[in-house]
Amino acid sequence: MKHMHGASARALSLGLLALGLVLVAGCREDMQDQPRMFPQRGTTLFADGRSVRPQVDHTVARGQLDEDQFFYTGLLNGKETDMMPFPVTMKLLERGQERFNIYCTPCHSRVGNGDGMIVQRGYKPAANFHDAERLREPLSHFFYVMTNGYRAMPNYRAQLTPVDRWAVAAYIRALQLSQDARTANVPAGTQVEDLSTVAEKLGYPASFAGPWPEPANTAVHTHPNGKIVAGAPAEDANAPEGVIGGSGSTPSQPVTKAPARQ
Amino acid sequence: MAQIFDRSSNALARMSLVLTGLIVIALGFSLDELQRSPWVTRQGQRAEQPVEFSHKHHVEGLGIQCQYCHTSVEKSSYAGIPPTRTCMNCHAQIWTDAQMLEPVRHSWATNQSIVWTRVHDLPDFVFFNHEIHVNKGIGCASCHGRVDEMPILYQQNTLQMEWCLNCHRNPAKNLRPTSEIYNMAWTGPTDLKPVWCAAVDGKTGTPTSQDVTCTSAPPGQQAAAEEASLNPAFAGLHAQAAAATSTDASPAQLPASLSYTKFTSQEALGLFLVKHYNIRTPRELTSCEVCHR
Amino acid sequence: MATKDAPVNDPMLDPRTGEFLVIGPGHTFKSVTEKVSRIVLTSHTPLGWFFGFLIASGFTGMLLVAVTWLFLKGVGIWAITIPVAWGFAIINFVWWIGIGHAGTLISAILLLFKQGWRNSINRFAEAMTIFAVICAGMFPLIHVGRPWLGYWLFPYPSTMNYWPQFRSPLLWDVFAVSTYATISVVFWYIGLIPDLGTMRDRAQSKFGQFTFGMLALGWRGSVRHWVRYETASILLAGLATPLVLSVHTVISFDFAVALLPGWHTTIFPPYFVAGAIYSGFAMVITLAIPIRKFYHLEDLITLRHIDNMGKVMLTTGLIVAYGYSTEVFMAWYSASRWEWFMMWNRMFGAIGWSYWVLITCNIALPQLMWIRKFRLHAGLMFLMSLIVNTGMWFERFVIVVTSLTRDYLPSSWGTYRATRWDYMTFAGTLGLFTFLFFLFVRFLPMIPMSELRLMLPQAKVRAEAEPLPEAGD
Amino acid sequence: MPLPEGTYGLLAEFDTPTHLVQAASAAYSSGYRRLDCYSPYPLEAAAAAIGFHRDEVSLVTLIGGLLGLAAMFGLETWISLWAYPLNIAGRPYFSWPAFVIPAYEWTILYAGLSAAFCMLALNGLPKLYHPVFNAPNFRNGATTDKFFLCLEATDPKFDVVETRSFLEAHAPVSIVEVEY
Amino acid sequence: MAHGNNAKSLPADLSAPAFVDIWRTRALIAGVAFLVVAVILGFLSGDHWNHFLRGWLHGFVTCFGFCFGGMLLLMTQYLSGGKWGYIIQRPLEAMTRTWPLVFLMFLPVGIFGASMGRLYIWAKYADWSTALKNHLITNEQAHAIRWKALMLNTKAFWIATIVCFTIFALYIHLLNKWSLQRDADAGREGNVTYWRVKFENLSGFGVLLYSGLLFLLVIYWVMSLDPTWYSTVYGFQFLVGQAYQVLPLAILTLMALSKAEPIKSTFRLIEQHDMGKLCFAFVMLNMYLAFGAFLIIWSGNSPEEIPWYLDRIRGGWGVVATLDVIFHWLLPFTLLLSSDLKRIQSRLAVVCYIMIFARIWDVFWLIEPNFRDAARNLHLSVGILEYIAVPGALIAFWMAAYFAELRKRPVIATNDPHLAEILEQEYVHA
Repeated sequence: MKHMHGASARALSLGLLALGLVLVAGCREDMQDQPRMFPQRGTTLFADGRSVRPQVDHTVARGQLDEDQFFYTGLLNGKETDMMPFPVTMKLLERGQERFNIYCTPCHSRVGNGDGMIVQRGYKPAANFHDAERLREPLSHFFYVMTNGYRAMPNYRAQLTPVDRWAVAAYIRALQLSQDARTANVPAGTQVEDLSTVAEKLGYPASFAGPWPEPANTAVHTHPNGKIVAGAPAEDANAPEGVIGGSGSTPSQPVTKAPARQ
Repeated sequence: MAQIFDRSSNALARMSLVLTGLIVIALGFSLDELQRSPWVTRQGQRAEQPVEFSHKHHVEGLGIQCQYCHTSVEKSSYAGIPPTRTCMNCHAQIWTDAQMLEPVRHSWATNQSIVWTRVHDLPDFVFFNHEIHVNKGIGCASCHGRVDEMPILYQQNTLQMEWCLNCHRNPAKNLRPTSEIYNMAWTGPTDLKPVWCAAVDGKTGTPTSQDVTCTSAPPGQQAAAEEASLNPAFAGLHAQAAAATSTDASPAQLPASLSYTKFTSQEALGLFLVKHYNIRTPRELTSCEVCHR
Repeated sequence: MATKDAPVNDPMLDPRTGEFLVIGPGHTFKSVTEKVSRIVLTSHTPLGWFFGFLIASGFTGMLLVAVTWLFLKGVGIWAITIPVAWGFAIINFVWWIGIGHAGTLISAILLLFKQGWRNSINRFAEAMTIFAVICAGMFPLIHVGRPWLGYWLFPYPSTMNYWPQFRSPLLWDVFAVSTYATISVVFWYIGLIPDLGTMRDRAQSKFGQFTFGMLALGWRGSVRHWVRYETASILLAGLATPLVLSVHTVISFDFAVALLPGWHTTIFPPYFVAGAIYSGFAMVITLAIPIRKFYHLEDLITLRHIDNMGKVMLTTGLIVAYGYSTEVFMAWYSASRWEWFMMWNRMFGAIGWSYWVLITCNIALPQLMWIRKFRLHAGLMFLMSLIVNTGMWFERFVIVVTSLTRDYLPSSWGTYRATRWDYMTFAGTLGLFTFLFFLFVRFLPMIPMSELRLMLPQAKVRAEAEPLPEAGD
Repeated sequence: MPLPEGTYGLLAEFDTPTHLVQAASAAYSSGYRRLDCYSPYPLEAAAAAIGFHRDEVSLVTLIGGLLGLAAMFGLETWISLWAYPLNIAGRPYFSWPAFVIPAYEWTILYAGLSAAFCMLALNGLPKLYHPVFNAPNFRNGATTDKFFLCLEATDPKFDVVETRSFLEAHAPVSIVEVEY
Repeated sequence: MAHGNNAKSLPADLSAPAFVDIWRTRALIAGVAFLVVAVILGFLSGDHWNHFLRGWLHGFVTCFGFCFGGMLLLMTQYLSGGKWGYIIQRPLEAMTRTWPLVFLMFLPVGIFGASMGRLYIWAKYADWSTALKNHLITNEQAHAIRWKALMLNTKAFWIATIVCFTIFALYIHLLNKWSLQRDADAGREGNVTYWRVKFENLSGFGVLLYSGLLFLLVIYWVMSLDPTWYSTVYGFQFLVGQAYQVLPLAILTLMALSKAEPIKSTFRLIEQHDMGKLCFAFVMLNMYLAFGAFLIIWSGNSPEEIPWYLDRIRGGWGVVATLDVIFHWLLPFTLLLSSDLKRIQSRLAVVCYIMIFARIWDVFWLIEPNFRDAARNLHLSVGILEYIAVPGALIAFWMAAYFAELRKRPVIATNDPHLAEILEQEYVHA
């Protein structure tokens, strides 16, 4: 049987080797990790490492010809104008309200008084849409500010499309009207009640009608000192914009790269 | 001549047979458990991030909406991780010397992206699309959980295929009005908290989520108020296209007579939404004709 | 045709029927046992064995290389692409599994039909089955590209909430082939147990005694055990027979259930089964003839066996021929232009030569087996078995490639040309098969000794009337 | 449980099956019930002689087969109707013609495994150690060419002397007393 | 071989017992009675004897199956060998010798069915273009009739049938003649091998030839009733179907004959058991082919093929189809699983009757839905009763012929090595 032990051992080791090779080969997961480009994952294909490609210089993409100067800049002959480039509908206003609540309220607050949460946390005071200065501004001023930023406020070009910006502008105007409403504006026969009366009626606490309190569970560790980081958007108009998703934007900063697996 | 095997071998042989059976069964059970365990799914694990960003603080505490940062969630397959610039929108002025934010400032200064660790990482063969989900009644919280209560983000669900299919086989149990998508705390209608919904026949005739209006207040007055306030209030806003206004925003186009239905359970609401959002049933989805028309 | 005065003085001939004996004359229980067990228990492995084993190992190594490279690179190294997405993998799969059929068939059907001659060849035919199924089962598995996920084919509660699709013939394959493999192994092992007992008792070395003893499970030949053993054997045979038929039937469904011309035809199940038996018996002959020569087993694997297997081959070959002609006829009778074109293309198209190879190997040449003298010539039968297996390989080639390369739409027509990896894999499985077979003949009794004993005349219990050899009471 | 000790039985060796069957039937007819025959190939006549005719393997196999059939057909039905309904070219969810095939395969699989394992279990295998292996002549011949009759000590009729003389009357080649 | 001392001896008279004549008379009476009923029904049904003709086709196909299926099985047993085949040799030979009657039965099918176009639409509408214009046939049928005209025409129909019958008659003649010659040749050295090889060679080619020609004939007779349909396994199914109907008949014959000598001493339980097993094999094989064909066509779901099944499943035919499966497979399969049943003559006889009935039922299911009035529309009419009366008459007449032939020769062939084993003491095991 001596020979045979040798042969069987050889066969066994061959078999094990085969199994090992098979198992090693089995580690490929090329469906799991595909050599495709994914947004924000980055790529080795391009020198800048970006998988989402910036627009090629000196080209105009379909739908980005931006012919309508007023629509895209908010300036008519270089001047802000109290006019919309297109008709306003209820849907547009609803859209404006929605976008305003998302992007503007952190600073300007829901009612637009400039007392948003971030301002409460120490950001430079934001504009109150209901002060005399803002009430005087023409409609396209708001569009212009959203597009280009204003003092400490960064621009929101990346977050808001031109239409959305116009919608928000329209909504700001509606907000101004509502906050500045007089009894005369109330249609005849409509009952208008004081907020505190409503609160009382519905059994809400008295604070319901007062100014918004700070949420109890928000931790504020230090007081902001107002120091501004170098290159912050308000200070430098040419600051790089990290933009994603915006239709007419040109991201010049590498997109965030998130590796698939650690 | 002694036997080849001694007496104990009988017991040993039987024992080993029984043990083999038990081991096979145990192996089956453990593999079944293992493949669903957080060890495999990474469910509930808090990955180490370059910045200990707290969703709880920003969402629950400051009331920032999801889309403020995840701007592309409504219009692309990716929700989008915000660029450093979005951080700097605020942190240019507040918390400017916080140690925690050093990587953000570094990124801002050097133009180098912050490399976040992906928490919700689907395999590359999955073509998940945020756009269709958020626009057809799936709330953020349905998949991501109560992000507003997570100081450090983690993956609430397994994200395994069975989890996807559990919903796709019966989407009704998770659908909500499109107005409630970003509401983290939405829990579905109940007797105490009913929802009224109405469907408009869209111009195309195909039902979509845009044609469904839902409200959590009794709808009667609201609809009337909308109609009443619209025309006179904004006539002055667009002098330029006044003519167009009169046709575009004419009351004829508005949902003049929406018939609202009151829903007091998620099942009922879900079924209504499945129908009017045009959510495909499994039978339709698994048909070859879905792709091979 | 035999004449009335056929020679009857050959000791290997049965004087009663004029046929060859199934087992040579003069054998006793002990002599058959020794003859078979000595091959395993000897400490002198023949040099020829080493030589053959070395060659087989070489080919097996080639298979390892081919498969490893396949795993590393993916199935793209094969010639498979649309429209021939299966190619060699399915051809070899069907070919191997067809070969596998003879083993179980010999064991099962012939056992049921009480054909005593099966006993000498069933053990290694079954071993052949198992090795062939190993080679066959490998192909679909490596063809899926990621064989380590092969378990997805089975129904289990996966996290994908995925369950198999039971309307697909490819899934039927999974169940058919896995059942076939399992039952073949069980049947084979159950058949081995008494012989393992013999080996245990005859082994001289401690290692041999221990190993065979473990495997024999303590078999001691109690007649009660034998009764249950026989029942279980008959039952397994009874189950294995329809199983054999069903397995190749299911494989024929892989083709027939699809709507492709040349595939979608109702004759496929019986004609695939016949083809499988055909090639299986050919492979048994391919193995039996060298073995009987090498180990001098001419009195256990007699010319009777070869004659009978020749007859089985002739029969199944004719069924296959019937299938071919039916296909040709129906291609016309169907009144379908596609069917008719398919048949024309099969015969005279770009790879029409392969059709004629198959007709030559499977139908034309095997007609020689009508001649008794031919059937009784071991060398010629060996040659014939190789021819038939070549033909059967080409049959699958023709079915797969001609139909796939010429679909309904000329726009989806294509070509197929196997790569060197295809050939290496195929040749490699031949090596693996031989490799395993070499191990088998060396380490296990290749002829069932207990069944040989049963066939000897002295195995019969004589009538009571017969006197005891010595004093009775 | 204490290990059994002492004599397991008397093991008589015969040269031919005929002698074995004669001795066995004589033993059975004279009242021995705990006895067994050992032969190197299936010897049904000997089993019949010691009163062993029917076995339950067929029944278990049938049950196993039906179980396999029910299991697979049930599984297919459950999967196709509830767990994973798939619309394949409009064919019904309950596609019984297609389900027949895996169900058929599992019928055979279960039946075959039942037959094999039932046979082993009823035979009490594996049993690597057994008293009869203690007899040197048993190991020499029982699986080759010799036939054995073992009258076991647990039989009430067993008596070492008497039983031995009973066996000797049937002209065995040898009689060995086997210890546990 | 120590069997001489307890073997039985063969009785001197090997011819079938006299009671076979009584069977023949009874069969004749039944045949006449059925025929009378059939004719009355033919007048009553008022469908221009259409159903009578269909019933006739059914009866003819069945009797053809008995006669030539007998030939097939006879040749098969020469090839396979074995004791079961040996003892049914003579009954099978008797079946084959009825072929002239079967040919007579064909004549009405040929004359009325084909020549006059009463059964086959390819014969009726040989002018397919006119028929298509008048919407008498569909596009598909017109295409099929045009394409297949080379084969499906009346002349070819007659030629094929007559040529096949001639070849078969020659075979039947040789098989019967040599069988007697072999018996007469007993006792000579080496003749066993001589005859065995001679029969093997004849049968080997014969089975092959028969398989091919049968396919041709059933295409003409049955399949072409629906000229658009085709299935490659059809001929094979008929082949197995014939064995399926003949084997039970042979078993029944033997069991009935075993009440008296000589079969009493030659028909052993062990062969009965083996033949029961063989029946089981045919039950499985038949079901296998039928199900395989069904599954392939069901899965393919193509408009060329699936209507054939739909015609036979929908509109009430589902009941017939289901019963077909029950008779053909479920009942005999379940019953034959038991090995006890195969040993008890009365019970095995029940299974045999079921099998023969199943075959007749199946032929009905194959034939009737081909006709436009019956496809997907099973309805009870006077006409449909013809399917009982006409085949009843034909089968009864055929039986009478069979019994007559059975009496003509010894029912046991003597010059066969198996004879000694048959007479051996029975040692039955599972």
